[in-house]
Amino acid sequence: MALQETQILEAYRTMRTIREFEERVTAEFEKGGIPGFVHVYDGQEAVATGACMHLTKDDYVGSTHRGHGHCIAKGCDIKGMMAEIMGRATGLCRGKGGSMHIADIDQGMLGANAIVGGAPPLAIGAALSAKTLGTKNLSLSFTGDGGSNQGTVFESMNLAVVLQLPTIFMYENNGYGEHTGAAYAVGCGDIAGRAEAFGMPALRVDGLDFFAVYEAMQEAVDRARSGGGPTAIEASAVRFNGHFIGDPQLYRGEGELDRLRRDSDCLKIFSKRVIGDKLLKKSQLNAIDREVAVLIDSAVEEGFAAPFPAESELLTDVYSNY
Amino acid sequence: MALQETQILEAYRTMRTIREFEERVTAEFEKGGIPGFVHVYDGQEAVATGACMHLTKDDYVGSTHRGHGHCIAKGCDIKGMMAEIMGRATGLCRGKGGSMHIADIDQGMLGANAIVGGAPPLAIGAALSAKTLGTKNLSLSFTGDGGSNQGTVFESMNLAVVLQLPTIFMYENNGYGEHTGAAYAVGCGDIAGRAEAFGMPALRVDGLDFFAVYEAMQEAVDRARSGGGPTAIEASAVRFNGHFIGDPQLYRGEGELDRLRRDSDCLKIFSKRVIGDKLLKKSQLNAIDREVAVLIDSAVEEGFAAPFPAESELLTDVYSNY
Amino acid sequence: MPIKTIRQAINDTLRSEMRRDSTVVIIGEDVAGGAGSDGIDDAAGGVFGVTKGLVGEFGRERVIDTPISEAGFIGMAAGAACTGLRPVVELMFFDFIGVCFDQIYNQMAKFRYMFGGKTDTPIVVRAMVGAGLRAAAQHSNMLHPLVASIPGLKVVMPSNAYDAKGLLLTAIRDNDPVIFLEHKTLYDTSCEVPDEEYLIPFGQAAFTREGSDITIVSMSSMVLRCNEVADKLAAEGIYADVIDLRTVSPIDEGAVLESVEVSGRLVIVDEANERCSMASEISSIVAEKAFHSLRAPIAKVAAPHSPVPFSPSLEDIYVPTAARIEDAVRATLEA
Amino acid sequence: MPIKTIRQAINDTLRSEMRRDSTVVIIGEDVAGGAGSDGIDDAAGGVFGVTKGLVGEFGRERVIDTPISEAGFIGMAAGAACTGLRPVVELMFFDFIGVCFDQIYNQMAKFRYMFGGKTDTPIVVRAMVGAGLRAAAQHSNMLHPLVASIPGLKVVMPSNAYDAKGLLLTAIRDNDPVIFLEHKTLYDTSCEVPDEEYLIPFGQAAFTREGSDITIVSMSSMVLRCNEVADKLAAEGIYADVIDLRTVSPIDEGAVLESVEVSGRLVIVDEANERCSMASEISSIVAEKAFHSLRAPIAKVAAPHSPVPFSPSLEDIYVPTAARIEDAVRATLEA
Ligand SMILES: Cc1ncc(C[n+]2csc(CCOP(=O)(O)OP(=O)(O)O)c2C)c(N)n1
Ligand SMILES: Cc1ncc(C[n+]2csc(CCOP(=O)(O)OP(=O)(O)O)c2C)c(N)n1
Ligand SMILES: [Mg+2]
Ligand SMILES: [Mg+2]
Repeated sequence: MALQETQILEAYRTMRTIREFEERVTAEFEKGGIPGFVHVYDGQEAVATGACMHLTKDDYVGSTHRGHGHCIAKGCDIKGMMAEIMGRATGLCRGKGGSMHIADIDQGMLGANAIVGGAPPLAIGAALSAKTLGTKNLSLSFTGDGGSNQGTVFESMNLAVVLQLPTIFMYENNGYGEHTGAAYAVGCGDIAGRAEAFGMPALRVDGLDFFAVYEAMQEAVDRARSGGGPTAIEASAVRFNGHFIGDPQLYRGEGELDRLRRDSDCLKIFSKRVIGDKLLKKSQLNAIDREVAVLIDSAVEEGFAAPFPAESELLTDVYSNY
Repeated sequence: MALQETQILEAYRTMRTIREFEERVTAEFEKGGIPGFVHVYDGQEAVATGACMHLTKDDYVGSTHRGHGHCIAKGCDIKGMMAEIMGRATGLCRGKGGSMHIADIDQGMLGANAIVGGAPPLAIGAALSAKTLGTKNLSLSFTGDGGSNQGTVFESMNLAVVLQLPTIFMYENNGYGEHTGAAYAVGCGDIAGRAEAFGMPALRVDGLDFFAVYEAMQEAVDRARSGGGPTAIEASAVRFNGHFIGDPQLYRGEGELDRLRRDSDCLKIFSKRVIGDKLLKKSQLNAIDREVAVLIDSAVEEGFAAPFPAESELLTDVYSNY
Repeated sequence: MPIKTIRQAINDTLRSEMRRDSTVVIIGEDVAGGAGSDGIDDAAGGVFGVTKGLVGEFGRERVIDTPISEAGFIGMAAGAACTGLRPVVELMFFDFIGVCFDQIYNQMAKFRYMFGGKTDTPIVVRAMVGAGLRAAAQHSNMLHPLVASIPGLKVVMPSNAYDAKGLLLTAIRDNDPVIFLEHKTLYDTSCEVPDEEYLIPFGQAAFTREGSDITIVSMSSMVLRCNEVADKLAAEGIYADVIDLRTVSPIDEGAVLESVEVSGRLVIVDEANERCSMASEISSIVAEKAFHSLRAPIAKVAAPHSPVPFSPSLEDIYVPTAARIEDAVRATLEA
Repeated sequence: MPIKTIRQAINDTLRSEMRRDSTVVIIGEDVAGGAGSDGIDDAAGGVFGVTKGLVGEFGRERVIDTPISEAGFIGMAAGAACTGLRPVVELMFFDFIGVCFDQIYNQMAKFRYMFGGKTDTPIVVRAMVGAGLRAAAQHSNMLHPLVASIPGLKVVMPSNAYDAKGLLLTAIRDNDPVIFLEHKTLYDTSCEVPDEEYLIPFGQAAFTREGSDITIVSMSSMVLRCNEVADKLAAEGIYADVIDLRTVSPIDEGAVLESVEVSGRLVIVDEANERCSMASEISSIVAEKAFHSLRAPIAKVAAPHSPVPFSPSLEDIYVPTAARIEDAVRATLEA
């Protein structure tokens, strides 16, 4: 089960790609080049990456409003994503979805979802398909600490247990749902414990630690693929930004954000660990950084150069036939 | 805290009234005198009675589709109820609500509710009123084993914990939701445990034992009135009938119903106990039986004699002004 | 040709489709029944017995009982529809849409559009609609206008067993989400239903009566009352087109407009609450597109702006009666 | 007289009502913000700042932040409304009605009827509607026809700050459930708003432009576009009545019918998806009740039968534009 060097490199590339992607999205949004409401994922890269590395494209992921990182980790095309967020015809969803609805069924990405708690029911549906069709595939849904209080999420957990579905509920607890603390909104203060009471194993991991997430997922994935039913994982995480780009973050404590960026940066933690343990060399990471920067640069450039959807697109894709 | 003789007599009267009421409703339904879908409560009398005896009319109860027993225990007018179930103008809701919607806000009865999981949100609302207005009142919601899987119920528990509301979640586990066993539908097999994981104390009681229910409620009521927040109670119970009147009950095991009626009749258990413990005399119970029979007889008689609502009623009571 | 009730026609169609296509699964509360209990396995077959017997042939893997968690299992079915299954999910009473509306409105209906056309969502949501059984305010509604107004959904409302079969076949094989609404008072109505396979295309209304004096448009159980009124008038020499829309999304505008272009008079009968109903919609289509053919005000006959009352004396006048329809038709003829 | 934005008018009105009546409470996600965290208490005041500052004056007991559990807290507010409070509950984006529709449709709207008139349910549900902010398919809808069609609810849609104040006062003091819909693109629009208290009755439309050549009916943000078109035509000597319905339940039928009786021509502009919209409803009312005054087909200008697209190039043509409205008006004048 020890990770190969290529896998570790791959993990770093994914995390770095997410970071770079989100930082550029933020910058371009602030410059006015990106429309709409955008929720970026930077800070939480280790969770999406550690979780999705176990999946093939026939496994399905259901995501949240903060979905870019999940999409990237699941293998969605970076340029298609950037163009989508910019509302271009070349976007993954032809510009019709936007940041909150990026999806790519062919990559097993069931979509970001602008309705909090929207994804878990859909994800257990993908698990039902896998079970009924007898594949060994599984599904994974992401839910935030805030979303963990939504009725659909509870119902999905019960259904997954009753039907013994090959699915994983990943709770990313970044401490806030919009402007409200998880310490307030999660009455019991223990998302994993609450999930466990629904009748499935629940694991708690440090979501800043890619390796910890990867390992917990291994257990959950093995269980799912071998017919052992669902697992819940609560990953502690940090949000490096506001709820959406532009949030003044008045709910943060004095110096909180600086502290987080300094001490709780999953990328720094990862680099330190892999270099310290001599798993990778700094130069390897630097090389990836450069490649990723080039990729994101060209994604932004190509995105801005791409056309907006033509008027005739307004009424297509509503039905497959009507 | 020991119950006074008058209270024990009162408890018996309530239980007997529910039993008699439901048996007559069943009989009249089968004869064709009662329209609609009717879910009777007989078998579960000890739960409603043990729970509601702690409440004043300024405490609120939210009920279910199987609400007659809760209404009676909460003090709703028997004749008004019977007339309502018959669709008469003299009914508690002027014939507009029917069996699944009997309500009497003046008695603190927020209504039977034909939507499974409908009541808990409303009941915590009554608790919010009590808390905000600074009264010492509380609220109580009833939910079945089947209903315990509904998202609204989970959300309400979390809200009650977060806002520390004076409310009680009473789960009546009668083993079935319609034609499906609780053993199947409640994935974790432990409604109380699941409630506890939401962050509130949860008690388990034998719902056939009025005294056990009464005692558990005492603890919950004391907690609520003293600002200690919500409590969940799971009461095991038995349903003496089908889901609705007319249900062939194919899901029951061989002889199950006979066994339940013989060994698990909360009224028999109550009588045996109070007579055995010399709390009451058989003759006292018999006297109540006769009085109750007379009351129900006249409720049926007056119900059948009452007029149906006039056509002009169709459009009244939609708004207070429009 | 065999005579079947709607209940039987739906049951048979589900069975034949499940035999034909192993990805068709049935999901819902008590669609089999009996799980987690000591009795027999096929204890329910739906609360009105529509799915009775299917679990025996196809097993619990394909006839899936659920906990009472509509948002969860309707969403689950939607997710399954995008990933290889063709679920026929039962919502029991359509009034329960209140607890799972997001899954229908924001999720399944919008996937294809939001995802830029990259997914099909072949799901059928079956549910019962309508008043008449004294089921009161939370079990008796006609919410078809609500779903018909939602882009991305198709909405089917058969009025007879023949159509129920042909429309259900089309629904199951369709690649878009279809809401299939069964009127509870129609389950026991019957007519000839051929054994052979036939698909009725969506958006194609049926003329259940023909005549050029007036156009009466309706759907679901109201079609029966319209036919009754038309027959009565026919005995007097007044002939009506009675148009059964069969699907309220898509709408067969052509059939309605053509008929009105001849008759010049239109009555629409809809059991929904009148405001923003299909009656309103059809009226507005005609007032825009066949205005110059109209010779009289357009009449809507619908339920009043009130919840469904429990008492028989009120429910019976809440639902449009043949007498009300007849009055509206006569008034329109005379206007 | 002070000039205020709609945001400010609503904020001030909430504050004055909370001062006047201690049973008025505000409930919703982040209506205060900052709970369970280390920052300041009044961290949000609603995602668009509409309730900003209220927690400072009234405290967390009356400005109640909730977990993300709309069904739970909207139901809680409904229960509170029957038992002594007058909650103003915020649903944030009205699109979220999908997860709490039962509480609105089956519960609060029906209590009074089901209970035989024995309860009042004085609750206001505030929510944002409408497209224009590139918020895409799940945050941009106009669902007012849906709630307007539900008996038991009242539905308010102010188009300006003056009306927002007068209508919100009426809403809070009303004893029935009121859905109060704020168009997100209007928050920063402003006009004169008197400091004195004034209540605008429900069911009373406003004529924002007057003229006898044609009648244009609209509501919420579309009123601004209709005014624009009317002003342009007025410069050509063509005068339109522009009717701002202000409430879509109740509907001021009288205002519409009277205007059409004079003009004989009607265009209805509604940002909702066209099918079963308020445009359809108003059209059908006129086609029934003022048919003989009509001199031209009734035109509906509404959103097409598709979800709201994200891309600016599509969203801008999805929402009815002034150009489309103008075309419809000219066509109707010429028909
Ligand atoms: C049903 C619903 N309610 C409310 C919202 C508004 N909203 C969007 S994100 C969010 C907070 C989610 O918090 P969390 O689940 O912790 O995710 P995070 O933003 O921290 O990633 C809220 C309230 C929504 N989109 N959908
Ligand atoms: C939202 C919703 N889903 C389904 C139903 C149909 N239904 C009515 S009662 C019931 C079973 C409820 O079971 P339980 O909560 O155990 O209560 P019991 O009938 O045993 O008292 C169901 C499924 C409903 N009324 N509302
Ligand atoms: Mg969070
Ligand atoms: Mg039960």
